[in-house]
Amino acid sequence: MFEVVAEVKKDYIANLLENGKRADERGFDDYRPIVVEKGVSNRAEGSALVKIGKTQVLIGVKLAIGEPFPDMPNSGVLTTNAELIPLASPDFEKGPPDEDTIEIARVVDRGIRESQCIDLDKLCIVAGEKVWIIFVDIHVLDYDGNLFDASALGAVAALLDTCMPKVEEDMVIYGEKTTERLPILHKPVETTFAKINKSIVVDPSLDEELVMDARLTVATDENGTICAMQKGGSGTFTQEEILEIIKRGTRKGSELRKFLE
Amino acid sequence: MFEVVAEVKKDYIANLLENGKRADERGFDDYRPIVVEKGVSNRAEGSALVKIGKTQVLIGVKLAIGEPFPDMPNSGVLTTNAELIPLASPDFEKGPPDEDTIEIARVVDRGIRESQCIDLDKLCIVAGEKVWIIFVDIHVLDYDGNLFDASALGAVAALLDTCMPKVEEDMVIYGEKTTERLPILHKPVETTFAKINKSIVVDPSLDEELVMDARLTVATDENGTICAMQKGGSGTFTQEEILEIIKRGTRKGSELRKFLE
Amino acid sequence: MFEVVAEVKKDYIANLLENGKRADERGFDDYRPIVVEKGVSNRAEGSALVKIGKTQVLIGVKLAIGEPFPDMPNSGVLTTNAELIPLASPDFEKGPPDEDTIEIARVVDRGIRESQCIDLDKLCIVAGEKVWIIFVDIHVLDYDGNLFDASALGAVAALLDTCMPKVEEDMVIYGEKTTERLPILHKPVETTFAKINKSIVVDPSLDEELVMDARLTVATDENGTICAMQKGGSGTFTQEEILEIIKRGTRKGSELRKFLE
Amino acid sequence: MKVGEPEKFIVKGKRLDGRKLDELREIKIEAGILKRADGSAYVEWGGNKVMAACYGPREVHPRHLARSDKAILRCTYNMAPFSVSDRKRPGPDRRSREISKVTREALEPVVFTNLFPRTAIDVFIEVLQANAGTRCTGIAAASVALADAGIPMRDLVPSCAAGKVGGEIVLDLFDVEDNFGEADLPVAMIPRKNEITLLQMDGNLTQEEFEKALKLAMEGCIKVYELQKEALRRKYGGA
Amino acid sequence: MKVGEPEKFIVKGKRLDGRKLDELREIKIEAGILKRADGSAYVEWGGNKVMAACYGPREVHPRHLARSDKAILRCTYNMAPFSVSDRKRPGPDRRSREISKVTREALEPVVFTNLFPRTAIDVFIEVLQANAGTRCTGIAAASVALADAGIPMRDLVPSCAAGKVGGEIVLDLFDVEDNFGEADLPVAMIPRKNEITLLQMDGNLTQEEFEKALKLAMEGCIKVYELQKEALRRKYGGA
Amino acid sequence: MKVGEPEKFIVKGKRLDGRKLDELREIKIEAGILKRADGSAYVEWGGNKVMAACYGPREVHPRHLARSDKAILRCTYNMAPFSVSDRKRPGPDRRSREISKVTREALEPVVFTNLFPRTAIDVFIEVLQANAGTRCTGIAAASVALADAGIPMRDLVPSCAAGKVGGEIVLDLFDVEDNFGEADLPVAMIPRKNEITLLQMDGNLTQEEFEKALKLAMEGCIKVYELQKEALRRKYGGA
Repeated sequence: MFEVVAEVKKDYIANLLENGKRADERGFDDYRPIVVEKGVSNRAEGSALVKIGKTQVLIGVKLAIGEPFPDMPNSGVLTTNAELIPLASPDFEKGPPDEDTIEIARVVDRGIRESQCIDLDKLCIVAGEKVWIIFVDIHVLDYDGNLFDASALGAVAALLDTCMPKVEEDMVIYGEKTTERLPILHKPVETTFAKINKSIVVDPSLDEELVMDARLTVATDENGTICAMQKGGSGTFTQEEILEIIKRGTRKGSELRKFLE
Repeated sequence: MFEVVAEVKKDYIANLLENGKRADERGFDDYRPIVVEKGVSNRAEGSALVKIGKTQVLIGVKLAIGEPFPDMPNSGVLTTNAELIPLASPDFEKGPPDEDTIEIARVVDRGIRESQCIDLDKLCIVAGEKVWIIFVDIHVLDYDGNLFDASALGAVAALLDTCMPKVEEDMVIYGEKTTERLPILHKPVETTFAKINKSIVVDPSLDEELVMDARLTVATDENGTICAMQKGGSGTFTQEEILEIIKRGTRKGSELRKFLE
Repeated sequence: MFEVVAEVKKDYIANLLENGKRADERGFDDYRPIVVEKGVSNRAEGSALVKIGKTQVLIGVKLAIGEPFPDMPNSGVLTTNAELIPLASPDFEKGPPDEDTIEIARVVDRGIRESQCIDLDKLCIVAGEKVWIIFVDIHVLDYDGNLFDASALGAVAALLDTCMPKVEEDMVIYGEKTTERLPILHKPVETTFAKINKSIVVDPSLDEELVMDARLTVATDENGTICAMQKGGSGTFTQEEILEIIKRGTRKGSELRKFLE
Repeated sequence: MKVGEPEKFIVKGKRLDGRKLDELREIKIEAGILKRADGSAYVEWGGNKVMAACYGPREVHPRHLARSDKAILRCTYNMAPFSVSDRKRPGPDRRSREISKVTREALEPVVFTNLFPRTAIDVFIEVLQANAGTRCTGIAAASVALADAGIPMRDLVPSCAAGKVGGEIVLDLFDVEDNFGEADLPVAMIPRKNEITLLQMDGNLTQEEFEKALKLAMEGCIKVYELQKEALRRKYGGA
Repeated sequence: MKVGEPEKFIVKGKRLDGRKLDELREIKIEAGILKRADGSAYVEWGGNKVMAACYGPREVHPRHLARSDKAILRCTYNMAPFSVSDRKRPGPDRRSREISKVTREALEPVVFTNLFPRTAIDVFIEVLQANAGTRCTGIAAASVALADAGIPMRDLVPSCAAGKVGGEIVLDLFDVEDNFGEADLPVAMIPRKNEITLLQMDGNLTQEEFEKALKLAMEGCIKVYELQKEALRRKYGGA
Repeated sequence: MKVGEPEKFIVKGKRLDGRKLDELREIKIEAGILKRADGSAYVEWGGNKVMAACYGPREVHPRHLARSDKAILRCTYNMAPFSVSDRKRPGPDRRSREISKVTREALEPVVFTNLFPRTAIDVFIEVLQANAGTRCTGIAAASVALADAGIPMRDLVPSCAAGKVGGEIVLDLFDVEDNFGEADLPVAMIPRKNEITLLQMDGNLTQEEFEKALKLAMEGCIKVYELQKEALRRKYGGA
């Protein structure tokens, strides 16, 4: 039964696409309406709420003082975590993060890390002993498709929103924020494309995600450099499709980046 | 089926109560026979076995040296934990503590903490660095109703029984206890009332707990000060019922406190 | 159904044994062919692959610098762990170690520890502060019976294969091994016997393990000293059987020990 | 003594945040703010920001938890890692599990669970920004979310705390008062029946103080109740 | 060398606690001490205090563990956090899980599990105070609890350890002997059949020493067996 | 800067391990090396040693995971604790769970899962010695193990990475290149259809560099594909 319904739905969506149309009437390269709101949770050192269509993701940045990794004694530490809480979808379950949750956190993390978004070397306090630890927490509130792009966009927005907290005798005074910002060098964004039969569309809606064959996420920085990619789903891509997605993704990335200003 | 039996049982107990009688012939304000035995487990720094009727709870106190909380650098640390081990009831299951277990531990903890039962400031060894950690472990052995009162009574009895262990070079020598006692300032006790239809009785037996609508636990110290309360169950209380329970609970509390002498 | 098949299988194997024969034509005191290969995983400080028949177990030894136990401030620390990964058998499941896995790790650990195989006192770096931690990891690759003997043999082989890594400023430089060996004092081996009805055979195959009543493992060192024993299974042994197994086990142990040279 | 304790809590009849003793913090309630949930609500209450969602009645997993005579009500209270000063590790801790339990017991008396045997009604409460009183904020949000989901209920359940600071009984503690005050008494109730469904207390109160605080908390609940109804009216029109 | 090791274990034929080499510590066994359990027992054995309870035969959860040809016997050995010098974190560790396993294998041979297909018989052992020999104390308590629950058995299972300290084979080690001694050999047996159901050993023994220790442990078992029967007689009267 | 970074990655057209830019490390593949598994393979690839096993089609536990229209494919990528420099704690971490997921998605397109409804096909990949490229090594091993188990497939799935070090696009990074290089691009593909089933990237590449790296990785896959087929031919004879 379940599978039959899915099959019918896929046929419907795929047929529309073959005729150049999406179920919600967007163009193949159109995002749904995007809203980025910073400073939404004042206990966090930085935060941002991102809406892409009905999808809502809240990202908070917390800072703490801790030890560096032994092989990077002069660098701050970035930790990215996602929670797909059951408030956000009937399909999300309680409990430790599942593989989808882990994948989102890791792909967002790679986009930030590989683009050198944050100048981690500036976050060393005492070499080999004390550095800033940055926690980026992705809290999904309403899941209506394309969590990758919303989470990645919100993470950078929240990092840009972040003010360093006051420090006294190596203790963080959380109540009092300074005006000092995090050292941000680059603004990576991620753009995700879904392949449904032969069609490839940006910013898949929930309905499109449920029937897509495969997914490709491309992270680019403001210079057009590709800094991370991730294919998902049980379908395949041809070489040509991948190169095409990279071109379209770089273009859409520039548009998304405007929401970070 | 299950539900029908429960319904019949409730009717029976509730009818009795409406006629002023309890199934085990106690008065509404009568506890079952209480026994408090101290010093029952000699590896613990302090211990007490409490029996209320057939309910048996063993509480052990262990002391260790550890770090204080950053916001309380001059205070010892109290940690209260409960285990509803499957030995004690066919309904208790193996595994991490469930919500009932956590509730008992937290309500006992609040009674001790809020009454300032222990003078935690006296348990500082080196400010900000080393303080005594007090572990109160509630080990339920036979569950026949009213674990809250038995656990709370036993916890204070075990704290009163506790002797500080010998310390050499900041290492605890567990084999050798000193004659020094824990600094105890107050003796809180908890009294629990069950509401079954319109009747309210103290010290609910297992049968009464299984059919009760709601539960109210009141912790009071020797001055009659209320230091913690907790309502449980899916029923409700009126304002008047609550005020009445507080009066009755304060009175019964004085009786219970005699078992701590 | 399941039980009937098992019963028939047991009858078949037991009948053979009563006539002095094993299903795979070995003598009662014969091991299957044994292969011990050292140095098989170069990220480990020491490693060994042991095959007993089709059973394959890979053991790796890792060294790290850590804190000693408070009651043994001058001794290195030995940690033995086993993983019965689902790659090795259709009956092994993912997840935390089950009781069989724990038993193997603990019995191998006891054999090494009680025989004083490793001179742990030589592994102290700074008394009470820094010592070598030895991790012995038993990784079962193909389970065809008698994991105890294969694991114990491989553990000692891997310890013998171990070279100390280079250390600079109390940091282990894992890429560079020195030629210094672990201080090995004794070479314990374990020999396991299965009891099937009245017959007792060494090195049970998988089929024999599945129908055996009880199991007895004997660890001996090169002097014939017994350093660990473990009975398993829901059957029983008579006093005479146990003494006989010890004699046979000590003899077989000398044979096994040759694979350590 | 704890670090950061203020010298005085009340100066000339005003509290540290400028409120009178019996004054609530500012409260904003919005119903129906999530697409996927069957019902939802968002509450800003002073420095608290809390979202609640309701799913159900729906199938119960695992099955053996289902009841043949009624729906089971399940509540989960959770704090976002960044909702508090020291980052909270994700996942339930003992405090949040206790609050989940008392929240369920606060809501259960009003839900007609007997109408939906063998199903589950799930309530999820997410604290996005915390400033004392999150359990009351969560209960207030949750009962609006239940109503928004169309779950039949006897009444809404408003919730509010009273407490004691600087020797005075006050309404609705904020964080400094909560951390350093003398008592906290969170309450939830069924306004139409004037019955109490949540009652916890910690601190030090005489019987008279307790009586006064309980009365004050119940009055606070009635004010919250009006805001809850207003939020639903804004969304659905009519009463 | 370990901290706290004594210079001598045996002085003039007496051990550090005054016992002779082949002398048991004092043992008290009581049957039927819990209300809720189907069967129970309490054993004080030197400095050990152990409680055991038996539930069953009862339904098996989860179902797929049930066997169509017999009851499954499940044993859980647990230490109270305060039963040892350094507080033990609650929950099973590797040691307790191994002991649970060997305890089950020690008891299983005497239980007529085939009489109760598709059910579970659960045994819970709680160590309330520990002083070497808790697994033997637990097995001794558990088999009395099984009998108290009316579970049909071939025999009781007594248990006792022998070991080597100061060069001598001794019966029933207490904590100092256990921590610093040369070998420990816990044994459990079926007295009527003279068969061994538990056998573990660690330390260093020659074959001759082992033989002597095994014999001594079995003699200890027989003494424990008498005390077990006496406890049941005290409760139930008759033999 | 990370500790241990080399000054130069490429000297006179040669990499630090002596390879040319487009040269693979040495690869040895063996099929059918385990008794208990339905299919298995062992791959040595430079400093990587990886074993893969396949079980199935077999019953699904827990049952509710089964699908009525096809077999479910499950992949588990695991590292032995001693396979890396700093001992890895046993059990899955976030990295291994992500790799398990992308491995499944890399293999699923070639498996005729629709032939075995209501069953599971399980693939286990064990890294015994790691030296960059373990996920590609694992996928290469896993598809040989699937074939060895007789699971019907459209094709084998070879896998190989390209990357950028010292400003140059190179094939098949080893550990120093992986740790300190500029980009890594692991790829898996279906040679007969020339389609890509795994694609991940991290680092910094221009579009032109990416295009070149992708092409190089796909050429690497084809070489691996030949070795996979050869290994199966060695075991089964014929093509």
